[in-house]
Amino acid sequence: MSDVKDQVRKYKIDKDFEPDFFKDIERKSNIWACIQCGTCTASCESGRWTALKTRSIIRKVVLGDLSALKDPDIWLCTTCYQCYERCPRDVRPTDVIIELRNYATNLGNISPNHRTVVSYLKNTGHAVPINDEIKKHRIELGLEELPPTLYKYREEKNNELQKIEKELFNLPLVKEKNKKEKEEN
Amino acid sequence: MIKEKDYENIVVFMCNECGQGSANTAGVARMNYDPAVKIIPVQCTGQVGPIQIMDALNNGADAVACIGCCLGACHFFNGNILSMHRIKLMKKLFKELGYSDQNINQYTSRAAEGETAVGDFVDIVERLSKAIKEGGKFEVEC
Amino acid sequence: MVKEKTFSFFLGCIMPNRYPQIEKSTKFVMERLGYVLLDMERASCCPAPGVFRSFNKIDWMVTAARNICIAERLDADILTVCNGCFGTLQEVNKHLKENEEHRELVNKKLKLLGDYEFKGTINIRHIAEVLGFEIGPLGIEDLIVRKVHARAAVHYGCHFLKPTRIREIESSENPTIIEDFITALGVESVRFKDQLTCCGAGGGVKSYDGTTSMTIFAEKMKNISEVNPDFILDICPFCHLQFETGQDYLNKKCNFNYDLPVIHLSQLTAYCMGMDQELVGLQYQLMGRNYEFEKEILKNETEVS
Amino acid sequence: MAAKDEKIKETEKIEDIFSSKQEEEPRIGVYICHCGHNIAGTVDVEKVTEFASALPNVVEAKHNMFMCSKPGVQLLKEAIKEKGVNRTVVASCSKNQHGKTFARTIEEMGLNKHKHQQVNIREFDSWVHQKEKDKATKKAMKLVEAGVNRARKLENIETKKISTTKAALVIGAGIAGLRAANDIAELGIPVYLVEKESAIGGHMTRLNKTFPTNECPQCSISPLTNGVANHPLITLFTNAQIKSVGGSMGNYEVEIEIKPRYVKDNCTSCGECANSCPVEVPSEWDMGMSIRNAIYKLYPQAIPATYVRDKNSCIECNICVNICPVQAIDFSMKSETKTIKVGSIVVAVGYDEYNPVEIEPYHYGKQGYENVITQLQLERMMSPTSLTGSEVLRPSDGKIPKNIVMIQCVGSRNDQVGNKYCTGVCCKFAIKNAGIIKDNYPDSNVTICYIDIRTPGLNFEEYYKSSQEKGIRFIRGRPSEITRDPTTGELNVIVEDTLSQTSLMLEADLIVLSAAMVPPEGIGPLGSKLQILRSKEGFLKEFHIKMNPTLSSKGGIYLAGTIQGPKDISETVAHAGSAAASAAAPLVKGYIEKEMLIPTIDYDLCVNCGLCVSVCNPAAISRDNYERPILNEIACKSCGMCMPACPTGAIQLLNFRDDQLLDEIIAVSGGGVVCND
Repeated sequence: MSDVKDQVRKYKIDKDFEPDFFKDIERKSNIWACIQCGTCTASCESGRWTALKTRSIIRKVVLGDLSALKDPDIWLCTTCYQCYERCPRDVRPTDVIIELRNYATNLGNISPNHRTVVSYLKNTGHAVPINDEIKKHRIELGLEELPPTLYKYREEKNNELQKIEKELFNLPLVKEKNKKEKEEN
Repeated sequence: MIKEKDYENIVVFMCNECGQGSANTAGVARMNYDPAVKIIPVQCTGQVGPIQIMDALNNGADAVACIGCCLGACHFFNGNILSMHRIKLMKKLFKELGYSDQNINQYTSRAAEGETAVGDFVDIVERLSKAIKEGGKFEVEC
Repeated sequence: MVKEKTFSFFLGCIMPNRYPQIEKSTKFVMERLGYVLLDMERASCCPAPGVFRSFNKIDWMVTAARNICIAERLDADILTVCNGCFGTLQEVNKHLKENEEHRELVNKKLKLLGDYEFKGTINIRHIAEVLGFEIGPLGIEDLIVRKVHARAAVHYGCHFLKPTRIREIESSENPTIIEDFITALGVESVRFKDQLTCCGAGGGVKSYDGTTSMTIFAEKMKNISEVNPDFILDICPFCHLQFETGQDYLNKKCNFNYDLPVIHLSQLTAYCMGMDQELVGLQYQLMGRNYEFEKEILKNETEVS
Repeated sequence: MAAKDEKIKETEKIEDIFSSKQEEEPRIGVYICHCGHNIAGTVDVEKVTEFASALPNVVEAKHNMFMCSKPGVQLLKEAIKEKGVNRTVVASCSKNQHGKTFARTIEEMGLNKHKHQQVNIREFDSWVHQKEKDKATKKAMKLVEAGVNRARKLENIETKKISTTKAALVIGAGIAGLRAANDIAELGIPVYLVEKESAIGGHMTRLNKTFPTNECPQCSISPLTNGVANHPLITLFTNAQIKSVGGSMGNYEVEIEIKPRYVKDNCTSCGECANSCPVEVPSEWDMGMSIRNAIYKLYPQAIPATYVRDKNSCIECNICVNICPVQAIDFSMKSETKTIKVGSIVVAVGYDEYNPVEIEPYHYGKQGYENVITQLQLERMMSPTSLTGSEVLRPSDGKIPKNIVMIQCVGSRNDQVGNKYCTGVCCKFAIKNAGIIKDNYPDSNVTICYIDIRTPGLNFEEYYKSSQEKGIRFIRGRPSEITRDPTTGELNVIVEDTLSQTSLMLEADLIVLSAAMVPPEGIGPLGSKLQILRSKEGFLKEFHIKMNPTLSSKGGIYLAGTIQGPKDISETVAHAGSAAASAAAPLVKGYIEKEMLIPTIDYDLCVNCGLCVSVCNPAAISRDNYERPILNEIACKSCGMCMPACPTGAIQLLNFRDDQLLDEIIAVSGGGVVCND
């Protein structure tokens, strides 16, 4: 028998919710009007194979349940827009998930793989950089060895690639733990 | 909050149906509100034009409001919406002229609930205090 | 007014850096159709609507607006061959044209990157839309030199049609634009189960969680292989990548034996318009390297050129 | 201060110009009521009286304990008699409570009742400022001053008696129209009943069973259809529609176009013609679930029983003409127009079932999706007279379906298709049909996918419970799509069971869409002929959603049944009965009394811009041949919305004229007489 003291509270109380957290979310009134019909979840291709439940995510936003931001499921949406197309209340769940990912990014919840993709963009101007094999293919096909994109002009003085690197997509470095988590720990 | 001496007269045009109805209900329930609020009964808020609103402001009213039926429940179909648009335009004009747009307002109320009218009155005063704070309240130069 | 019959050719990332054959085909097709393609120098990633938008919507818009500004200088509509690029650029272009507040914000940030200002003078076009609607099946009939007799599994991808209220191209539930077009090329489209679902790559899922991406893809491949097509036809290099690497993955890890060639609409059209099979570049791809088109020659190439 | 005085002088100057219109010098009597302690406990009535007596034109100012009592009213009478008071101001309770009492009193004394001005210092003052007595008194003074200012220029307003035409028109002979026509005729008023189909009965006759008792609708409605068809006071026009509507409240003139049936009334309904007709087309009445001929009867029990020829599908082979034993068939019949005069119009044109093709993921009507049908189609399939012999069969292959899935809220509660409302009856009829299927085919699996089950009211929750007990599976979730396997042709419904958070793929042999009720086709043109307003959903708009749900936006035109909004049969019958009573009232009485509180148009100022025409909701203002606005006094609803619309102030509502309102505004906004505390 485990000690009664060790039991963790499984129910939630009002304080667990922060209804004002999402008050600046775009199209807030539409999201608030969600009728939880489940069209989004049923439309979700990713959700058929994973724990992603679009409907629950929207519900969490309505309640102000911040666990949605830590939920790895929000990163499983393939942005196929099927739910967006079919929602009878025009909630646009895909946009909501993107907004949530923005919130999560600000809290530092970013996967290492995604950080790599961002570093590619910052270093080469492309999410998928070129390699030697493809350069060979390009020449064989009669194309220029390098496409006329930012990467080609990376050696230029005062080049824009450096500016992009400096100004855009500066992700928070370490995962900041919010107060509650610290307290719990 | 502003001091009471800062304003004296708030003119409220109330429609024959829900507008006056809610004020009557508020009276029957003995709900207190600011004595500066003075009601002018009209047929419908759609009847109140810029002439009436400017007349009131010109003659010393500190704030003017129109209170009609709920949207979709106007007894003359869309008088409240017409009034809403009219006041929106007037607000825009006031802003462009450099006055605060907070002392002319349109509200709706429900005849069965006096709270709705009283809530509107409270809001009028709040907005008026905002207008005074901003310093852009419309005033007659005399 | 933007220039007529001229496009700023937006390359994106995957096409020039993984599938240059699509770039080659597109240039071939558009030139044959009498269009001028202008290079967009110093363009960057679009950036991808799934990954980068998830991190910072405003920065995503700024980067996209920068690309649009390059095309605005060229004074020609943007042509993309990728659903992702189309999705990003079209959405940002439309959003910034309508939303003054964001336009100001984006223009402010654009100043930090160089001499850019979003004006909203151009539109974004997708190759499938240009071929399918502007040229159309009737328009292409006279220009092709050979037909391909094959059964294709058409994959529309997501961002080309959806969200319909922003794209305003066609119904997302019953689209026929590609089917109609390839019928003119002699190709028959075979319907398969859940045809319009995602390939599993988008939204940053491919980089975030490869297994999920492959699970979704495996179902897609199962449905496709059930109807036994000759090749898979897509209109997006990212879907292209997913179909290529995905089949490879399934063969290696899960003992499948898939070898379906993956062909972009540009490649197929270029071939029908007389480009050599060598330049279609199936030999550079992972799947169906030895696939030969079953062709019907209509006229000699010399007649056309 | 000086500036203010000047302003008053200025306004007085303007008043001078207007006062030339005045026939008599205003002599105003002001009476302040104590209302026991209700007013006097807060407001210093004596002070107010003193203040009022000093106001211009006031000849008498008094206060009384209860103005509404006999001695109070007597004060008014004496003042009018002895002091020549010709306008009265009573400051007491609200206009609704005793305003009428005083108005009646002065009317008894020979004054026009609109010469009384009621000032509310109880609800608007004493009751809401009980703790601030000084301020309340000051406010009372201002309100009384406003009342006096207003009273000064009050005009006489006459009350007109308009005689009405003793006949009514009912448009639509569904259950609502039949009920309304019957109820009006029972009051002894002649009724014209117009139906666009060839037979009366409407949607109800299409149904198989009605909830919650599962009784036969044909049996419930036939006494009514027979009764209406045989009623001596009801004239029935079938195959007819409204061509034009003229006139106004109490006296309408309506043109009705009657299309030819091509079969004369001596038809014995033997059916020989239909049996011999070589043409076969899908029956619209049966929602395509059966076949009819080019000459046909809408349904077996149709009233009138006369056959009708569908000119568009007829190949004019003349077989029927020759075979008819009574020579009733005549291809040369022409459409005719009848003009009728009526006092009231009841619109009861019903609804249409929503066409689900708009919801693309359900693929309704697409090739390969023949097994996706609507509830009304299911009703026709299950009805006793159906082609399948009331068996439920799959349209694709005629087999009995094993798995039946019903999808709720198709076209209801959907922002994307623009129908935000809940139809409110789909839950009930889906439960009904699911139950009937389960009873007839106990082996079948019936699933209902719903967002919320809405079965309020007596007997309906019980009905829901009994269907659950029968073993019908309820899944809370809106299906995202119906998928079809291209190789096997099988249909699947993809839905999330939101309660267990599981995504489901349901096998379905037959899918039934519970489609919404939408406004009927052609309601737009009919609405504009009648000049009545529509709600944004397209239904006709009622006068007031709570207090007058049967009157339309125009006096004399009433709404019955689902044309006002989705309803079930019992609600429709109740609504139609209420519409009939309202429509009959002015006809039974024989006249309408109308206070001529109407706008006047000064044609010298009018610039013929037409803005007043555009804001007038009851369409009382129209344009004459010279583009000038003209007022239909009877249709006017005295709302005054035309006043601010006018750019030149040419149109002015009597007793609410700009200058009359100005006087009142001056007093309450602090520009009038300064009262000392």
